[in-house]
Amino acid sequence: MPITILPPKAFRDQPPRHSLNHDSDDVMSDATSDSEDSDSQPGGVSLDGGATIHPRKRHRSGAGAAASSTFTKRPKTNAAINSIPRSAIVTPGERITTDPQWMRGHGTYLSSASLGEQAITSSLAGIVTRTNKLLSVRPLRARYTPEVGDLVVGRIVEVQAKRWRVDVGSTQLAALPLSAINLPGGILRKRTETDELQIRTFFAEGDLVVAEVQQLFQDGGAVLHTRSLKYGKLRNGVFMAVSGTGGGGGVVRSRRQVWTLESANNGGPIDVILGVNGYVWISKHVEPVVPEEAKGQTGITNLEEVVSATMYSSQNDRIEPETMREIARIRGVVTALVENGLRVDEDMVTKGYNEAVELALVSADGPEDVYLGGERGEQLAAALTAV
Amino acid sequence: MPREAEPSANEKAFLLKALQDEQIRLDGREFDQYRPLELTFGDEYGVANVSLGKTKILAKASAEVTVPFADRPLDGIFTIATELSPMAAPHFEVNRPTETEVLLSRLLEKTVRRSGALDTESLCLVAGQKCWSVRVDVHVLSHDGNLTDAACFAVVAALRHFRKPDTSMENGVLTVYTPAEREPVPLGWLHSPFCVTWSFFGEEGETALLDADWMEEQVRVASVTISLNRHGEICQIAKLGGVPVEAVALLQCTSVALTKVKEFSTYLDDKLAEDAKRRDKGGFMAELRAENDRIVG
Amino acid sequence: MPLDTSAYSLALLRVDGRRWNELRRIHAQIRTQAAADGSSYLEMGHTKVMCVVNGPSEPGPRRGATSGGGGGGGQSKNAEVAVNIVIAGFSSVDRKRRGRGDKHILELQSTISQALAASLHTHLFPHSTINISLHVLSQDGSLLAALINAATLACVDAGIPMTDYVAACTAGSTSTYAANDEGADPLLDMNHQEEQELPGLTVATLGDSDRVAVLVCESRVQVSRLEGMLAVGVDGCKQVREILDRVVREKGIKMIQEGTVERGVGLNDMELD
Amino acid sequence: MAATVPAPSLSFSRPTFAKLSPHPYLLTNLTDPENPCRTNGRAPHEARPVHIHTSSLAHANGSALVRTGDTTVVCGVRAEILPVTNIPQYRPREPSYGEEDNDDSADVDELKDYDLLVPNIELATGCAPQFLPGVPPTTLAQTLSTRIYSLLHSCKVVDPKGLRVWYTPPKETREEGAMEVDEAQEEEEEEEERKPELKAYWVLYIDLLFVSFDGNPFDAAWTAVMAALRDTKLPQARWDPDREAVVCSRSEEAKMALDVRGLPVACTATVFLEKEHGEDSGSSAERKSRHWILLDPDRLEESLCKETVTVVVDCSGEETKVKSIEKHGGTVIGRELMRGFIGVAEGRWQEVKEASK
Amino acid sequence: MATVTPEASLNALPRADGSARYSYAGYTVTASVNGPIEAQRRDEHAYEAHVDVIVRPSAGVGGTRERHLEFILQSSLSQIILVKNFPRSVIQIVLQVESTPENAYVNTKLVQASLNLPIIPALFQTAVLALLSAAVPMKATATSTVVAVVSDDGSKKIVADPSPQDIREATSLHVLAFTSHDELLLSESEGDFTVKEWDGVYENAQKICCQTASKQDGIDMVLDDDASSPDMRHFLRSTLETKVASDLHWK
Amino acid sequence: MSSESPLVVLPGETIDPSLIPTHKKNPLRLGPGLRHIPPSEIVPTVAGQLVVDHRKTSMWIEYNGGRYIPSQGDLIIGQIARSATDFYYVSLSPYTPNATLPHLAFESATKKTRPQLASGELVYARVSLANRHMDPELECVNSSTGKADGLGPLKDGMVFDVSLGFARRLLMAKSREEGKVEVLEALGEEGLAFETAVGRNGKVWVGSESVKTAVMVGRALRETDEKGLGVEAQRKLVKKLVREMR
Repeated sequence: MPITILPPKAFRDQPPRHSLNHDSDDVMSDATSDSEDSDSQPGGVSLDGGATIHPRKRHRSGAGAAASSTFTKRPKTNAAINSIPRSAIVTPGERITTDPQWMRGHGTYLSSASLGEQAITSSLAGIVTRTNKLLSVRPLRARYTPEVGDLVVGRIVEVQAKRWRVDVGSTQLAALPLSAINLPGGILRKRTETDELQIRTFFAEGDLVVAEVQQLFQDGGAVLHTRSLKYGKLRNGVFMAVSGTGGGGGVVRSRRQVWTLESANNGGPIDVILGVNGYVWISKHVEPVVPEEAKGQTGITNLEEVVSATMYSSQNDRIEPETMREIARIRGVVTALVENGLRVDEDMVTKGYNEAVELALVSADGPEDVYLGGERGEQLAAALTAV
Repeated sequence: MPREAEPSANEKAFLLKALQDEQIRLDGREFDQYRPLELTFGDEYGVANVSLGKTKILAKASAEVTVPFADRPLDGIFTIATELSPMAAPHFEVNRPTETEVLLSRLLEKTVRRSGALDTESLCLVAGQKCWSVRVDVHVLSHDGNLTDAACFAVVAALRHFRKPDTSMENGVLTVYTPAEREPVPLGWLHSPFCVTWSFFGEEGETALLDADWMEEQVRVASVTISLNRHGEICQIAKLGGVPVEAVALLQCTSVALTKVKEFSTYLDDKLAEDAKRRDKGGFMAELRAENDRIVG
Repeated sequence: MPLDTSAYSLALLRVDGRRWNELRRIHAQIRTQAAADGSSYLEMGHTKVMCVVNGPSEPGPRRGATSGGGGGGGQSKNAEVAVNIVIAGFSSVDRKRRGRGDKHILELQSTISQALAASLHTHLFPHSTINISLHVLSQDGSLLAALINAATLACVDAGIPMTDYVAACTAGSTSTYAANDEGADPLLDMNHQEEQELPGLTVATLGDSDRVAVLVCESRVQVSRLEGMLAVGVDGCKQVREILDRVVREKGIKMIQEGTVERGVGLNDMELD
Repeated sequence: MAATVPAPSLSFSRPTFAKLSPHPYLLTNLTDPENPCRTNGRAPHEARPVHIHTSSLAHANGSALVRTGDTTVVCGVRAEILPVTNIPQYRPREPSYGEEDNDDSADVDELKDYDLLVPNIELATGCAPQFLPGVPPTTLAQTLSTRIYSLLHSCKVVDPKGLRVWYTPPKETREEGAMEVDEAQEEEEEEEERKPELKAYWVLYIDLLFVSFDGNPFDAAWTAVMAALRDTKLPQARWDPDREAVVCSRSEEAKMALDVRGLPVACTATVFLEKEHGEDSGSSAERKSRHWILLDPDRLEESLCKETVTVVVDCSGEETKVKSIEKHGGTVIGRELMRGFIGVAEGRWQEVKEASK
Repeated sequence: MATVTPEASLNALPRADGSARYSYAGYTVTASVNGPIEAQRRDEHAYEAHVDVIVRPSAGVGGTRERHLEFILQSSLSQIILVKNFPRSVIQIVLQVESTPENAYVNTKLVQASLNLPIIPALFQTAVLALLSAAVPMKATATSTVVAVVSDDGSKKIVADPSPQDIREATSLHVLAFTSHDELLLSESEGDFTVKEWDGVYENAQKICCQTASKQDGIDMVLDDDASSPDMRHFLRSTLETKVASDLHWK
Repeated sequence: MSSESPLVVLPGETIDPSLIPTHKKNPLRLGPGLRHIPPSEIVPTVAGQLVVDHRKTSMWIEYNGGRYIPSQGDLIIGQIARSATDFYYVSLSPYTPNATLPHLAFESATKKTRPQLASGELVYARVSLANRHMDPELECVNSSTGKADGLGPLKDGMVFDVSLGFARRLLMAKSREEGKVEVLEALGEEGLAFETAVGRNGKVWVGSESVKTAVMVGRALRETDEKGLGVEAQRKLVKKLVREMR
């Protein structure tokens, strides 16, 4: 009995998007590609090694302007599709170089080549990137690998004496020390024994947090902190997991991981948090309630004083159906992006959302229709990549 | 359950150094040398006591009449039971099989049962109704590495030494005779397979040892168990993962294994002959002694 | 009994019309499950298996207590490779139910786990676990080989660092152990019928080296024929590796085209600067 | 902060004291100057009264419900036909076993080898907290079934003759010398040439189910087994040569009672020692230490005692017959105490005999 | 071919803390003792060591009767071990039956449900020897024996260490164990007997288990007149003396 | 066996009071294998040879075998199981609860300078606390002097398991005269360079530049122990080993 499994959606008919800086690359790649294999045509080779170490920078330039630039040169890139040389991808066990001038980075290992010379060999399927003399392989896809400064969404899985263990979709659980959170009563407050005793009152198993990676252990484990108003317990919204920056689409590091989006059909403002680790939180936007007397002197400290009261509540506020609907719609957008292998960042989500609203209008039951799966999803993606 | 003991970092490092730099084993054996193998038979038929260095195994064969499986009415039933008790090591729990136990029983299964060493058709008494169920219980008394080879040897020895009660069929009535009525009869035996296990050490498993003891087993990076009979027939090969080893090396291992198997084979034959002689001589005496017991108690 | 495969000697063609050294059609995909960290689907002839990999990830508190059996989990310095195999009832002609404790399946699981652990760089993921779960949809011989290949692909897809592909296939010999003719030809990649009637073995190698990670022979055969079978098997593994590698590359290139990944330095660009 | 727990003293309410430190609690009760008694109010040698109801189950061939204090057991006996062809190791009985002296032992083999008596004990009914439903049988359950099983055989309670189903074929001679003897015992007026064949056996499935559990399970269980067996009636069964099967008559009056030999009664006690934890005393000191023998212990007492003794006696005959002694877990009960205890058991026998009327 | 006098070898299993192989009257049993070792939570006791006894038949899987034997041995052995010295730990005793006396006149089933008194002394004695070889601190040693009451033509006679055939014909069967302080540690009887018979049995068993030459010079001791069965306590002692001697050869 | 017939005792046997040493001032000291039951009973708990030392008014049972039971002051060789916040868990023998070794219980150890030990490494330590109700505690420093006296981490080398009795003999002040062990000396005389550390828990650590030497020492120790060799036999054994290893 022949059984078939649908391969993940691919856009044979869709041209790939290109970011501005690729143009410049193409020139170079022309020069280079001739020297390698004849059949290689300008395929948007990114020789910009720097790009890989400063991902944010590239995306800033990329994400922002991609839209306008992408569609201008469809004909050209169409030709380029089937012509990306095999060498663009390295696979496990493949020798990258035996040239001793290079140093091995992530995703590579040293294997003994002929007569005792060491070869830098790939241990992953991915693309070779280099920083000065450091060669590494970025996997096509992998679990999230934390970096200091990442904004992540996580789930508390274990409560220990002085710290929480948090699932951030990495290979190991991250640690959130009790000392690294804002305690009610302001940042200046000292940590006390009682705090340790009632540690569960801050975060308990299953709670969701948005936090920042503060430091890394040798073995790659991450230590988080929530010492800022932006961070802390998550309420009033919906959680979803898409693949993270380990590679292969999903959430990418970009200018803003967190923003408030003014939703259509009077859904009101909605917060979107794209955790770099691929965990996403979409929730109703709640203004910090600032009582009258505080209005006068707006000192950040006593603002916190006030806010911190509600900081660790697990109670949802009242959420209007409209808002819920729009939250659902945004969620649909993100899912659609991922299913169609598009990158997930502020720009794409915002544009996607607007598209989705449009789609809803033309559909039978108007704005109530939030369905964005299957066909609709493809439509949406198409709309985003085409004019 | 209590934790299994791991050798210390120092011991691991030292053992490897000794093997790879100096080509010596801690007990001074050659790389392809077995620990002294000893086999003794009990008073009853089908009990084999095997010791391989500090590894000690007891195998007991037994048989009783039962109903054959529906799907194989013409075959008898043959089972090899290998349950590791805390006697082998405190971390083994009764009726909670560990991976060690599963792999061991699979190896014996493939080596002895699936290779057709025992003629199961000869165990059928009344097609679809009655047959012999032959069972070998493998008891690990002391675990100092290389259970497989020792256990396999013990099983084969026990089965070849075993005698099952004699039977007769007359007008549809099956009679199973007691030892007193008729001398029990041996099993239908076709060939004697033996296991030889190689252990590999080092980055690329370049160093190979025969009959690793427990310490060596804890440090090895891969192992292969080759089962052969003296006619040079492979009954089973199992290299179940572990560090990859050069194909050529495996071929060499196999040819060495064959010579070892031939040694096992002859050793077992001698022992069986020896035991047979003993019984034959003691036959009368035994009767006498048995009598005494009954009177004196 | 007369063997169907005995016809071989006449036309030098096997029951399914292959020559002695031909692989069956191998079809494979990766990234078949969006939810998993890595996944694959693989067909070798009519043997069809799918694989899902999750991890490396650290087991939560409660599970952490129970793990540690497979020489990993908990506090270990290396990641534990936990393999779970489910054989569908409809996968073979006679539907036999296999229980949890089925020793044969346990053996397969441990074999695959040990084979991959030797290639995967588990030392990079202390006290975490890599969960590999395999589903057998259809069996027509070379099951273990198919499972290993599928698992390897899924691990590559999951982006778990490894020394090289672990590629597997089977090899056999054209006449039964009884017939002790030296003239017996080796056969590559056996189907179910051949496995039933002829001696054979499963071999898995690391990358395109001659280094054997797995060698399993479960049938009686003259020792003299081992070398031939092993040689053919090892060669077969190299072919299989090429096929798996192609699958991965094509997927990767597709992803570049889709823009989900941006291109890096081509290999040969290295020499430029 | 947790309040500091005051040292256990009699200022506690009795139940609290009992929960906190059962051993001293029982001890203080037993050493109470005015009326020394057990926590359950019984005197050391006082057993709980027995209540027996029989044939309360419709579908069982025999049944009984036994209650002693809060320990309640239901026992059902069900008889099923087992054709000899279904017994793998069945073997026509040899002439040598026909002789009288051997006969008994031969019978025992018959019952044992063909498993004609199958007791089974179910404790996991939620009858007591320590037995969780849905888990493999506890050691206690396994031990109990072993004890019941072997007592059934060692007491020769059931006569195997009553379990055999014979068939006498119409005129034709077969070489079955073995049967002549038994046949003589079976039916009187038999012509010589018609040789009956043993075609099948009755198998008795004896299922015990604990409804509630408050210590001393064995005595209750055994009493229930005996009562149920004495209540058991087997239907008339004959071999139908055409159908090659055994057929039973439905008629009630055709049923005949199983013949059960004697009335063995089990009597259990535990030994309660003065000291609980703390240092092991030396041999000599131990002999000096005080102890009480508690008859028919309840759950609390069982949990506090290590040494137990069970004696099975049958006083049906003129002389008291001891059927079984089981004593382990301590060194208090020696020869004299054992003698004395057998006396106690005789007393218990009377009680049970009364109850089973 | 039953051994007429008991034989024992200690520390037969090199990797266990202590072990013994004991054979007598057709029974051969090997025992290993490990402990005190860390107890699993389920059998951890705050005040004393848990004595874990496992009985494994030579053929077939252990069933209810093995559980029963384990229960009897466990409760008796924990009486002579200084369990209070090792709280929260377990002392693990595994008893492997190697061979049992064959009865040439019957083919017995593999798995038997009824309790198996005659094997108890062999198991018990092996366990005690193994405990001693493992140097597990004990209050006392103990010895055990089995006797049968056989009726030959009317008059009852007591047979020590009966053969299977005797047992088939016996009217009652008794197992008794005594501590080295002559206390009755274990008494299991089945069959059909009177109090008077049991008294006889008791005396006989006590003779076998308890009486021995003066402890100071255990080597030369007087065997009691009827050599029907040996003096277990003396046997125990001489076995241990040889062990100690070989252990302390350097003294 | 020895000339004067040694007095072998079994658990629970009564010891002839005449044997119990008495002294006006210093009290009776009971060694291993004996327990005192008030008022005046002294009972052996293991099978062994009763040894009475009238000068020191002490008595104990000399025996071999069994599992190591920690007792205060013992020198042991332990294996680091894992590290907690301020102490190491150390395994003394398989399947027994780990002992604890404070991070600061090393010579001149401070939060900064304390030795970093990974799991699987070995330490030579002294049992500083042992009682039935607590897991044992260890130290690698003499708390009074603050000196290590040879205690601390053991680098490289090899560990060999020996019987407890043999370990005790090796640890005797005059192991040669009292313990009758001469292998080590004999090996030394053969010009082999090696160092040893003996753990009461039946472990001997052997360090040497040459792997061969270490192996040889190990085998010599094991055989002497297992075969129960006398002084002469030990010397023979050493000769033999040296011959076959060179």
